[in-house]
Amino acid sequence: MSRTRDWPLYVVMAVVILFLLSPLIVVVGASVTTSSFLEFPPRGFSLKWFEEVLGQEVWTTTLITSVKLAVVSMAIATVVGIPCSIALARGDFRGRAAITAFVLSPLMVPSIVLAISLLIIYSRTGIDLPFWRLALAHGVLTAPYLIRTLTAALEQVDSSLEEAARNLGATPVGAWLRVVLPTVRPALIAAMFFAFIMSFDELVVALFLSGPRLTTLPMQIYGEIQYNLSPAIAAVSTLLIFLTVAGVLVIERVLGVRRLVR
Amino acid sequence: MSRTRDWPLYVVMAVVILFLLSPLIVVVGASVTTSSFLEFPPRGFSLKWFEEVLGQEVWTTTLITSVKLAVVSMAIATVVGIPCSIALARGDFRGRAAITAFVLSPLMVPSIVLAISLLIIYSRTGIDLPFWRLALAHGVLTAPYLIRTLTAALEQVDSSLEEAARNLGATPVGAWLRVVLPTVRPALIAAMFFAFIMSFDELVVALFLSGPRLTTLPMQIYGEIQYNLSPAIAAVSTLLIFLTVAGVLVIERVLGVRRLVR
Amino acid sequence: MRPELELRNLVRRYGEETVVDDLDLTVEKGELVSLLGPSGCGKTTTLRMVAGFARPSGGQILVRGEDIAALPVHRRGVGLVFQSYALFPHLSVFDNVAFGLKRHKVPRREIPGRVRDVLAKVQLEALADRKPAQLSGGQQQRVALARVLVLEPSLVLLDEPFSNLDALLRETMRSELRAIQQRLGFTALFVTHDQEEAMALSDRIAVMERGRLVQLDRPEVVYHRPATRFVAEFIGRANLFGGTVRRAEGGELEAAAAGIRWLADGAAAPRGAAVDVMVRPDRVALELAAADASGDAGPNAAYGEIVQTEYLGSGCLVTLRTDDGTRLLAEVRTAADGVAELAVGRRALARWAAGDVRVLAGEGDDAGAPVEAALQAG
Amino acid sequence: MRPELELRNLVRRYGEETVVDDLDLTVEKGELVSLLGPSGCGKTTTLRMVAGFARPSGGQILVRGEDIAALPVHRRGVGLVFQSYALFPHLSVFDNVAFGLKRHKVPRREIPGRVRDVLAKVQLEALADRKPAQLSGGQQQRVALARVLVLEPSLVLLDEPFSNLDALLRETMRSELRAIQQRLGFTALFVTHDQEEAMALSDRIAVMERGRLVQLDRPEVVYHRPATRFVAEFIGRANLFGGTVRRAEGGELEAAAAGIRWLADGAAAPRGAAVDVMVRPDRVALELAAADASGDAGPNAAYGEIVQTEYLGSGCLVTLRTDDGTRLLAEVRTAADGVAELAVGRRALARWAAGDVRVLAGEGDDAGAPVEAALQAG
Repeated sequence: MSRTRDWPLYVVMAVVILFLLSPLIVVVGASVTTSSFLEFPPRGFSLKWFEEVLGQEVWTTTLITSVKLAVVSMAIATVVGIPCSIALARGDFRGRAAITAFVLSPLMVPSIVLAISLLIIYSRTGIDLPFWRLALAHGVLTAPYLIRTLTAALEQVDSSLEEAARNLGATPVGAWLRVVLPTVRPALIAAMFFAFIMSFDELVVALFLSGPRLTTLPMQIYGEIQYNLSPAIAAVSTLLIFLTVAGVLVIERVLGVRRLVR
Repeated sequence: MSRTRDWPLYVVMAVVILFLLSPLIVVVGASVTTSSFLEFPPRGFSLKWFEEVLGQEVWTTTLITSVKLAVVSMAIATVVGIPCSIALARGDFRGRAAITAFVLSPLMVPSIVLAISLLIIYSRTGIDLPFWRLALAHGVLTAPYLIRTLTAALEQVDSSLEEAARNLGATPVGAWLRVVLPTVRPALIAAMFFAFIMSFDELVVALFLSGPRLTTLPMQIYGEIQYNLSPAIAAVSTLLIFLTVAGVLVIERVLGVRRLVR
Repeated sequence: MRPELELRNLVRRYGEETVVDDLDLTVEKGELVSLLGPSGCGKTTTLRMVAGFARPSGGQILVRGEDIAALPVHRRGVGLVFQSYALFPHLSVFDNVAFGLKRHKVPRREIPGRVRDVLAKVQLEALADRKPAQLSGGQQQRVALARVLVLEPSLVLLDEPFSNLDALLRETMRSELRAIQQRLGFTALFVTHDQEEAMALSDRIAVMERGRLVQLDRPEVVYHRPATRFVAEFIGRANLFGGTVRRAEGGELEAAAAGIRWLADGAAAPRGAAVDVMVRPDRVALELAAADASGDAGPNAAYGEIVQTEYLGSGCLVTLRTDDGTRLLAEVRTAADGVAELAVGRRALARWAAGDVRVLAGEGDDAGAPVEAALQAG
Repeated sequence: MRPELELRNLVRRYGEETVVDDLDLTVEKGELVSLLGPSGCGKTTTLRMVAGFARPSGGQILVRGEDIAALPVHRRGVGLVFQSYALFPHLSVFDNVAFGLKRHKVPRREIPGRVRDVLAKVQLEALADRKPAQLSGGQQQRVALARVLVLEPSLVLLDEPFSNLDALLRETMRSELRAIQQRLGFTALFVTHDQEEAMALSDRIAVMERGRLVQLDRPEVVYHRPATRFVAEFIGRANLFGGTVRRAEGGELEAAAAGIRWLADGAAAPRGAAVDVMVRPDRVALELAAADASGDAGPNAAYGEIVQTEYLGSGCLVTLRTDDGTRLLAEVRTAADGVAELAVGRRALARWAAGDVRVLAGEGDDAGAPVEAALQAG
């Protein structure tokens, strides 16, 4: 293709990307200031706010809590999502469209509504396990996303792969475990990664369900802002940004960007 | 295929779907109670809480605000997203993987971080237009999602369609407007719908940026819960659930479920 | 000895539609039979019923005399080569081939040897460690075959296995398949829509039309003595015209069609009957005629103008427009540059022998019944 | 008169790789020239350079004498029919065909008439309101052609337009294309990897190998007098063996190859030279021999055992294994059931004329140069 005339398009793209990234740039910038105020552009350059954050135990504690929470809720979403996706992808049953719409609906209801609902449920059961009830809530929140992505990937798999496995002597379950699921592994890993991130970043449901004994990283940031707007907040945010971007790049390297974009 | 032995799979699917939908079922249930407490299962059946909600002006006002906000931010995301997706889909330039990762990163950073950052930016500019600054923030929040979906759809378009249009006499821009974009229209509409819903449901950024003169529907629900846990909240939530599910079903009818799932 | 495969009154319906309609077919041990027909004729559905992916609505499928209807797919022991190859993309060539052996609980230490043996047979030993995406189309095709053959099935089903290969490779692969099939002695049921492919490699061809079997015979019989008009047109090029019987006596028949007097040997039809007459282009001889030659050229002959020539390498396909506008095809052997004279615009005389004319029941009659029942194989 | 299309020293490089290498090609007005070669030979890249989708690294592209290198794609006025058809899925057949007219600012009221005219030419009038997805492959192919022809281009490029059609339809469509091309009189450059297709419809064939043009001539010349070993093997089946020249005098040449004495007319090569000898299977005659017949059968002849037969309808391809293990192919005309005797396992004598033997420079020599330069066209 003669692409030499495409430069206006790429200029537009660069501007858009800059616009979308501006919040991240501002936070990263604000984290290296020498002053004691959350401001942009920063005054001078220093890493002292990073030192302060890494020195405070509360940040590492909440980080570990958030990672644990994200891992457990991702596992719940995966366990629950795989059979549901398989059933939807096979899907020569009536009402498939309606069922898909229902599966997607938790994705499209305000998380505040989910929070209220879960609060009602948990107040009935009276079980006092804040970590597990939040993990379960995040599982409910992220599973529709995983099901959506995995169903789309499974529908792309040539059905003759499953048939070939059966013809070669595999049982129905064996054909899925040994052939169909390995074929969609990249999509599954990408979907699991996103489920992890969705849980890791979630704030609203966490605020409602966690109770006084459980604090996630976004909750800690939220609480901190109420008291003081110190550049330490920006430093924490900067660390989070670098960690997620690194995660995306690693996944992209392993799976190829096409998988992730889809 | 001999599908008669698949019934265990469909039982599992039904259980999973019930599990995922349980929060919605609880909220819908709680909305028809005759008592004055937010509880499940409901006592009796009445629609009085719906009457109360529809009679109060504050709900319609905030609903209209949220719809306006979602429409404007969706428009921003679309205008900004289309050229960026085109550039990414053509994408025979270096660093495409890195750029895609950067475009996706706002999707994967906690919204609390975006909220802080946007607060810093807006406090610098000093402009006092709460609706527009929130709309712009939501545009930044939802554009990566739209770009992700649209880029994937554009990559699926056979490049010979564009070439055929050019060969038949269309200019480069004409080929995109008349052939390539119409081809991905279903994916674009689905992505715009999701962008709308993301903005409509968003709470964290709204709490930080809206200020005292602007209240969105999720903010109103949030505020209401602080004062009293009346079943009116459940009634509002139920209305929201039915509206979104109806929206999904309409889009599905128009576009086919495959488009939406992707 | 029991036939390897027997289909009895096989029926398959999807809702209102009958896709396979009362099909009877017997494949003997070691035979290669093609199911040939246009897309939608039910040939692939038939194959899928034998493999177990579709359930018959009626009838029986017997393998070596036993009804396999109740067996699940993975216990049928019938190999299937897919049109899309269906290689497992995440497994190497070796693991693709070993897949079936593992599922059949072949002892671990036997597997490498058996995989290597079969890879040697399809000349792929060197590529055992590659992933399918790193192979060419022809190599993928070979892996798909090897993966099935390693299980030593006595019956192999092939679903248009060459349709994704380009012309030259297709010819090579079909020769190879035929050689392997004859060497290993397995029975094969081969689905294709390509009549050239079916003719080149089959012992017998089963021609299907709208779910029904219309002819089952050796390639040369199907080609030269098609049972119906449909078979005549589907199997290779044909000069086929509707006409009326003028005279019928002593095993000879005379008919008028397309402004030509047709004489046919060994056909029988009552006087006045509507029939179709057919002659294959390769049985039509052409000779140059004077520019003003026209009129009656005698039986089984016609004057005309050459309107198109297509070079075929070993021959040349010439289209002749006769004086009443009929288009006649003649496939002329290109004998040492002599064809140059048969140029567009020249006048020529086409001629064919009475023994090469086939007479079929005409459109108006009970379609499908061959009129030439009396004819014996030469 | 200026030729319609002229490529002069055309070169295209991608990084290190030279995809099109110093290509010279002239297509006269009204001619249909095929670019034929295996995938990756540069034929599609050449086509894309003419259409404007690829930029030449060197050389010129002249259309009616004018260099079009500087013109953007949409101003070249060169029609292109895509392999994938590239129909616009959201537009009806009518709107697909009208697309180009609208872009060329044809007055609104002229458009319906012109669209209908061209749809009539490809017999698609009745389907004007359908969407592409509602059409069969052959119909889609016709729309793709109509969409280009409605603009009345004097030069049409076709990129493997029939490769997605099945065998029977492919033959019909290629006949139709040829007829339309000759009726409307446009010039066509046709890319294909299918040698049968190229031979059937081309005025001339340009055979490409690794970016270079290796032969440009009429189909019958390319088939019977290939310029190189590559062309000989790519264009149809060939019996081709390496050997050594034993004697060369008076326009006659004798060579030994594959245990056979070869005599060739009209070839010239020095004594002792390494050459390839070739004879096409359709020029090899077969006759049954006694079971114990062996030994020297004389020049251009060999005894052997029939190891495979493939029925081709108009002929039968027989593979003969000669006594020293060489495989000889013979394409035998199926004259009225006489072929039945040529069964696998029978002994036969293969024979061919000195006039049908081609001698090519052997592998060791300067590959690519034909030895038979002295030979004149019959």
